[in-house]
Amino acid sequence: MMVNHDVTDRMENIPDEKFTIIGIDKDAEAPTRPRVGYWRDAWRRLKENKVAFAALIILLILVFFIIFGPAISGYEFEQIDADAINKGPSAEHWFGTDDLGRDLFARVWQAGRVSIIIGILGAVIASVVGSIYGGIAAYFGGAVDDIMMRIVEVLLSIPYLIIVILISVITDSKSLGTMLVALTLTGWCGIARLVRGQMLQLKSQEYVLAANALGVAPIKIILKHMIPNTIGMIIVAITFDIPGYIFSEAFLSYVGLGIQPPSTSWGALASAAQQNFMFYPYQLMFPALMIALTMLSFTLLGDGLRDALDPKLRK
Amino acid sequence: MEKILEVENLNVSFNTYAGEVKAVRGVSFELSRGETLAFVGESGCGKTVTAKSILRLLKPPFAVIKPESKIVCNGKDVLKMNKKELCEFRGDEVGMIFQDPMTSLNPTMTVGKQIMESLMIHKKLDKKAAREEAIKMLKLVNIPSPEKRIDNYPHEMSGGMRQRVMIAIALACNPNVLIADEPTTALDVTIQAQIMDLMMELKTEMNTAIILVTHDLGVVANFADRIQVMYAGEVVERGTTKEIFNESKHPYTWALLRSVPRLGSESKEELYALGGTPPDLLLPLNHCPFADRCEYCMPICKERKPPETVLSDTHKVSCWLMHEKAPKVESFYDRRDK
Amino acid sequence: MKKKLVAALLVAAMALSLTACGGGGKGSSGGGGGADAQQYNTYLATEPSTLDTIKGNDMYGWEINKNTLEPLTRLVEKDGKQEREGAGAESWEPNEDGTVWTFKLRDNKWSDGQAVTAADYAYGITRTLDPDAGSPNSFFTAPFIKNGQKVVNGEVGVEELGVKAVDDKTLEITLEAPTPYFMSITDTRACYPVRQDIAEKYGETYGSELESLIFNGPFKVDSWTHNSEITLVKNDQYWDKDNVKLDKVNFAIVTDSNARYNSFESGALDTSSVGEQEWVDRFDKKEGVERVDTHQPAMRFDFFNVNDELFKNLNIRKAFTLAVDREDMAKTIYQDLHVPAYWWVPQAISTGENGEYRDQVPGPLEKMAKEEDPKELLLKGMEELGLGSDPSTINVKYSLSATTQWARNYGEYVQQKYKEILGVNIELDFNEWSTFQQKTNGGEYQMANMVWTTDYDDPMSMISLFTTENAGNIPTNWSNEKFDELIAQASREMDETKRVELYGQAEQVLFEEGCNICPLVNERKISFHYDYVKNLNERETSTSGLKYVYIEKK
Amino acid sequence: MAKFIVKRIGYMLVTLFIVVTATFFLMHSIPGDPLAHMARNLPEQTRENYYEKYGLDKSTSEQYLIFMKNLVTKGDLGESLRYPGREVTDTLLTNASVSAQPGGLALLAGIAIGILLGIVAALNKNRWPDYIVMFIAILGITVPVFVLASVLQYFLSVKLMVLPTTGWGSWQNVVLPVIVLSFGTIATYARYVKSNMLDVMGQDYILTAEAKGVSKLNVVKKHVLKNAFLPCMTLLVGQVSGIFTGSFVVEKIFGIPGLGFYYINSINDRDYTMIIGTTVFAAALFVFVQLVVDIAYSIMDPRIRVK
Repeated sequence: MMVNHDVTDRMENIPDEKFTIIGIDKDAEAPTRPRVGYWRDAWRRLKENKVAFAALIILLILVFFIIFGPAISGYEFEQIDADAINKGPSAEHWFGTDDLGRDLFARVWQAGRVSIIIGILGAVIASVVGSIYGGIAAYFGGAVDDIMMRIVEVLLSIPYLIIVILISVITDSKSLGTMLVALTLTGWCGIARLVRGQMLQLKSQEYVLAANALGVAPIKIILKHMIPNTIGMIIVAITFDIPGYIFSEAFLSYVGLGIQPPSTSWGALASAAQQNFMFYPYQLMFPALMIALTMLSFTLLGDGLRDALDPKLRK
Repeated sequence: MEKILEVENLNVSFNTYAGEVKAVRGVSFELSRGETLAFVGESGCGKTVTAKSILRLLKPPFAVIKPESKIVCNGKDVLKMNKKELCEFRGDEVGMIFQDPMTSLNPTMTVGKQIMESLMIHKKLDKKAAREEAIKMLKLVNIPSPEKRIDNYPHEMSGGMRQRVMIAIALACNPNVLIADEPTTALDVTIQAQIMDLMMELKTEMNTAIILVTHDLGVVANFADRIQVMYAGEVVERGTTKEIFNESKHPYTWALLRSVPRLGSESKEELYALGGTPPDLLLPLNHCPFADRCEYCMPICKERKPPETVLSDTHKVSCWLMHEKAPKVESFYDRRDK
Repeated sequence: MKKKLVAALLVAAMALSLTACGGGGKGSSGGGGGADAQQYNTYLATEPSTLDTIKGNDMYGWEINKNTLEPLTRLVEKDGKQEREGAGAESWEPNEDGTVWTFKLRDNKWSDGQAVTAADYAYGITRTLDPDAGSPNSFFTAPFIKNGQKVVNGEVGVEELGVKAVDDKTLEITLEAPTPYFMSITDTRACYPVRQDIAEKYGETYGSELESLIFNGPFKVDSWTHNSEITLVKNDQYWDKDNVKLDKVNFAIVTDSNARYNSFESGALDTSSVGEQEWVDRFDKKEGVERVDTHQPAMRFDFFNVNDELFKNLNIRKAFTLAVDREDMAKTIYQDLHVPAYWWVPQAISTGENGEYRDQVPGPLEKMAKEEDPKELLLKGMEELGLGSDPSTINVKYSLSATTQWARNYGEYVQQKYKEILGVNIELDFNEWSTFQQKTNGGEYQMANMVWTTDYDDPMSMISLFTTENAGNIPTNWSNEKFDELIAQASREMDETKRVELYGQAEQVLFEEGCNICPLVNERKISFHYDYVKNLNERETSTSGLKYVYIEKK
Repeated sequence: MAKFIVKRIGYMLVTLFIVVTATFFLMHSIPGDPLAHMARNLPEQTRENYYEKYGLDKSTSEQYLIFMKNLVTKGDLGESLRYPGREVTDTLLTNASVSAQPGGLALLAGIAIGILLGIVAALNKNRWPDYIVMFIAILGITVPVFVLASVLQYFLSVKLMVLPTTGWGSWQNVVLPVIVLSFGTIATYARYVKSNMLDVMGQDYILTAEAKGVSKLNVVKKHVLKNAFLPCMTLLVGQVSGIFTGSFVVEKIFGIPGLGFYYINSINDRDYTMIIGTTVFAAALFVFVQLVVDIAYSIMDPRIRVK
């Protein structure tokens, strides 16, 4: 039997006034920890996750260099120097130079701008479009859903390269914008499916049924109730998609459909260096390392975010 | 009566990112063969954790049963069992039913196989024998045409039927103890009664002791022999069903009782709603956990933990109101009832 | 030797190892080791589109054709000089005015045992010019053989063509006019023998699969795995089989140049041409390999659309042409693998007895580059066009025929250099080959970059590309009467020295009055082979194939 | 079930029809001369004959009708423009069977290893085997394929000379491509299986099984694996069709005459018939695999079993 002996022993010493009923102290603040909102809680969880947090730090460092790196290097990224061709890393050229004598430190960070922008914008655009599409399909269901999902199926069956080539030909450019359009044109399909699945579940939830019964406009229900409740999942999907876009761009660069010079990207740098990597391994190493670091960081961050944003894990 | 289960000073903690949550704090109780003991309390009071601890179903390293705890079932120390012994113990000595029959059955396995699994492990039956036994069990839990139903998948059954299947699984090996964790919460009201009746029927038939975990005092009143009222991981009052319903001494028990609607009551009084929230179990708790929500709170309540006062062999309560210096108060529950 | 180069090869580099041979089989014992050792492993950079000599026009199919079929003649290297030797034809002679050529054929057999007849050659030549056959090779013979052009244009039937099988062993070809360099087209694909019965039996699929092929050359195709490998084995029916040493030749189809170098490095390939300085250095250090450097009759150049608002001005074209620092380009871009080019007719093209043309005529641009300042020319041109005097207002679209990494690098270099030297802005336009063709042929370009390899071994092959009649080849839309006249004169001039003089004048006019092309570099090929491979010749103009190659392992 | 399949096949045909039609018109709207691989100065008459032969002289919609007629009535996809005399269908089958070898092996190996690693990681969550597996898995997807392929080729073929650099025909030729191709698959499956397993292991029915006294091994074997693998099947759809159209880089670097390689080249060559043929093939494969997976899924998952 559990008895607090310590208390019993000293029972007699308790003064009488301790036994007047005071009832519930309405004003007393319960000594609880501060109530934390969803996002602050998520942020706290993320910080707890050392791996994910480290990934975030690496990403911030990368972003710092991507913004300031080209300036730090002291070279213009497109400046050709016939006397400094294929020089290894040195005090003058920290990452060495490429086959036209251009400073790789400047180029790697300049390229990072394109790669990261393609990654982030691509994933965001695809997610927004996909979420809305998936949301609409799930919300209306029935024939609308059927038709919309069939369209997705058709889009997914059309080879992606044809679309990329077509876009670059129609717009007659291989600019960043073109690349983004080309990459996201079918890229949203995956997210649309994901969101639809999630939304179909949400749709049967009481609060959505309630909103429906109250006659709230469908678009409002999608925007106000369904999207916010899938936002965590969407953020995670974006995080996982970003490296995917960076990779796709690298593939397109390899095939020769990448970003147009003088712009460059990590993929373009890596595929340029691939031919001669046994002679100038550093030329391949730096861009490949950046791709790998970015991929790694986003993936680990995505894992962390998934854990942090999952309400099921919130206790 | 033969003691079938003894739990002493059970302490369970959860390791969370914010720190250690002491979910169960020094819970002790005993269970005799054929007896029904109910754990009552609101969500998060530790009743389910206590129940799961008996089968060691909590997942380390997240949840830890503290070493000072002791669980003895049928003479065996549960906390000292190795993996193999534990597997033999689970399902054979103690069976368990969970709250939500919709999610508690493997969706990709026929119900028959799920019942047979237990039989094959503990009774070492071959497939054929296990199947026959499983059909028997289904018949026992009143499932019509069990020979056909045995090959059904869970999704082909209604909630009530699934819960019957859960009971069949839990009782398949005729365990000494059946732990039913909110067995009726997820079911329709009409089905609830059927399930409870079934459990009681089987209990008598098999002489199984039952631990009934619930927040529904209505269910408890009709089926439990004894009741343990739990609050914030501690047992605040315990007694026979009669003692708790008629002579309860703890303000929390009163609050619980007042929140149950009662047929035949003349009173127009509204149902009582308990204000506030339970204490944060992350924080150290050196006083009465209920103090902040208690209408009869005294300064001492916020300073020290109340000792357990023994009112009878069966009735015990942990409350400063039992102290000789404390004013005598009457239960508002009783007041209303008179 | 004549060959139309598909210019999309900017990067694939010169992928083929073209081989020729010296004295015609000095190795009496037929090489070193036993029969097994007589195997030569080489490569093709791309799958041949077909092995039909009529439809095929890429260098890859040509490489196989040369070794498996017997042309009328072959150009082989003997004692360091190239010499035309009888192959399918035992002897040949023109009539007095040089318009009728009679070929006496050897006794040779097809791989199915049938005798090779004059009709087989006549069919091949005729069929190439028949518009129904859709041959891309008709340009070789159409201007020379009597009624050739008319047949191609569908104006007269094939029976009007000046080609006749007099008997089984005699082939008679009648020309439109005396042609001093006619013999140099007798080993092009347009003059290969084709078995009419086989070609008709297989119809459209003739040449597309091994089953539809028949051979009468030193080797026959033994297996053909598309996009992977073509193997040849020695042809026992071949008339000169005693002089053929190799028993087996493997052509691996390797599209990735790094993979090719790696294969050579590991010994899986016996030879490889090399397009990067790093690899050249590496293989230079490798033991047991020989390096062969050859000037190629091929030019890398830019060309201007003379109808363009900007490039209609001669001074602007000259400015852009002279602004190129060819030495720097050769060093930076080509790592000195190719030679700075101040001319249009490339090195390695000979005029006949007198040897190489470039040894006789200096490059016209050399002098111009010394005398004129590109920036001044640009400003002058801008003034003439009323474009003001700020070069940075000039934007030029520069079209490239590839989308590869190499092309990108190259484009960036050009972009930078024009900015630096002329101060103009270059916009790069990368195209796949098919799009490039459509754009340039349609005149939808300003300036563009391409490669051209000579069709046959005479300056005419290159210089005549800019006559009004041939303007479609490099679509600059430039036309000049004086130039046309000089070319017309040269084409009839039987005296070599006088002809060379006319060529020189025409080339001068081309740059002084046209400047519609901007030559950049003259290609050079560096290739390596293991030293146990003997008698290998890398000369682009040779047509002896692998006939005299042998293996001699120590 | 039969009705379900018929309905799905119906959908499949509609999807295919749309894909083929869309690709046909898209392709024809891309500029580029399909005869560009020929010498540029093809004589006028010859050119006309060529266009006539391939029907390129007709309007795109007319060409489309002819193409569809041949496809539907004869299953004929036409003749390659780039490689005269070669039937597109023959080429497709030959190349697909080549691609299928390294691709299929890589997929099998990748799935097997990936699943194994995923299981190991899930069962050891937050312990060192989990970290190691996830590190490998992530590493596998952080390096672009062309980098991985050329690095491996250099070290194994050139430096150590244990494997041939390029070529096709012997088993040694398949080793490197399989390694390179399987990296991504391993990573994908390891991660996916791990997260599914963790998901399933958190389900109530796992608790039920444990409460029954099922040993940990049997819980994983009988209750976790099947439920965790089912969703993985949907991944197969993309990956099977990826075998044929997604392995361009590897096929190019290792000189494998497969479909991926052909496909990219045909796009560059504007070989209309070949592009459309490949597209039809890829799309048909995609929808077909999807159908198969759906059917398999419905057989294996009783919840969506259709009667």
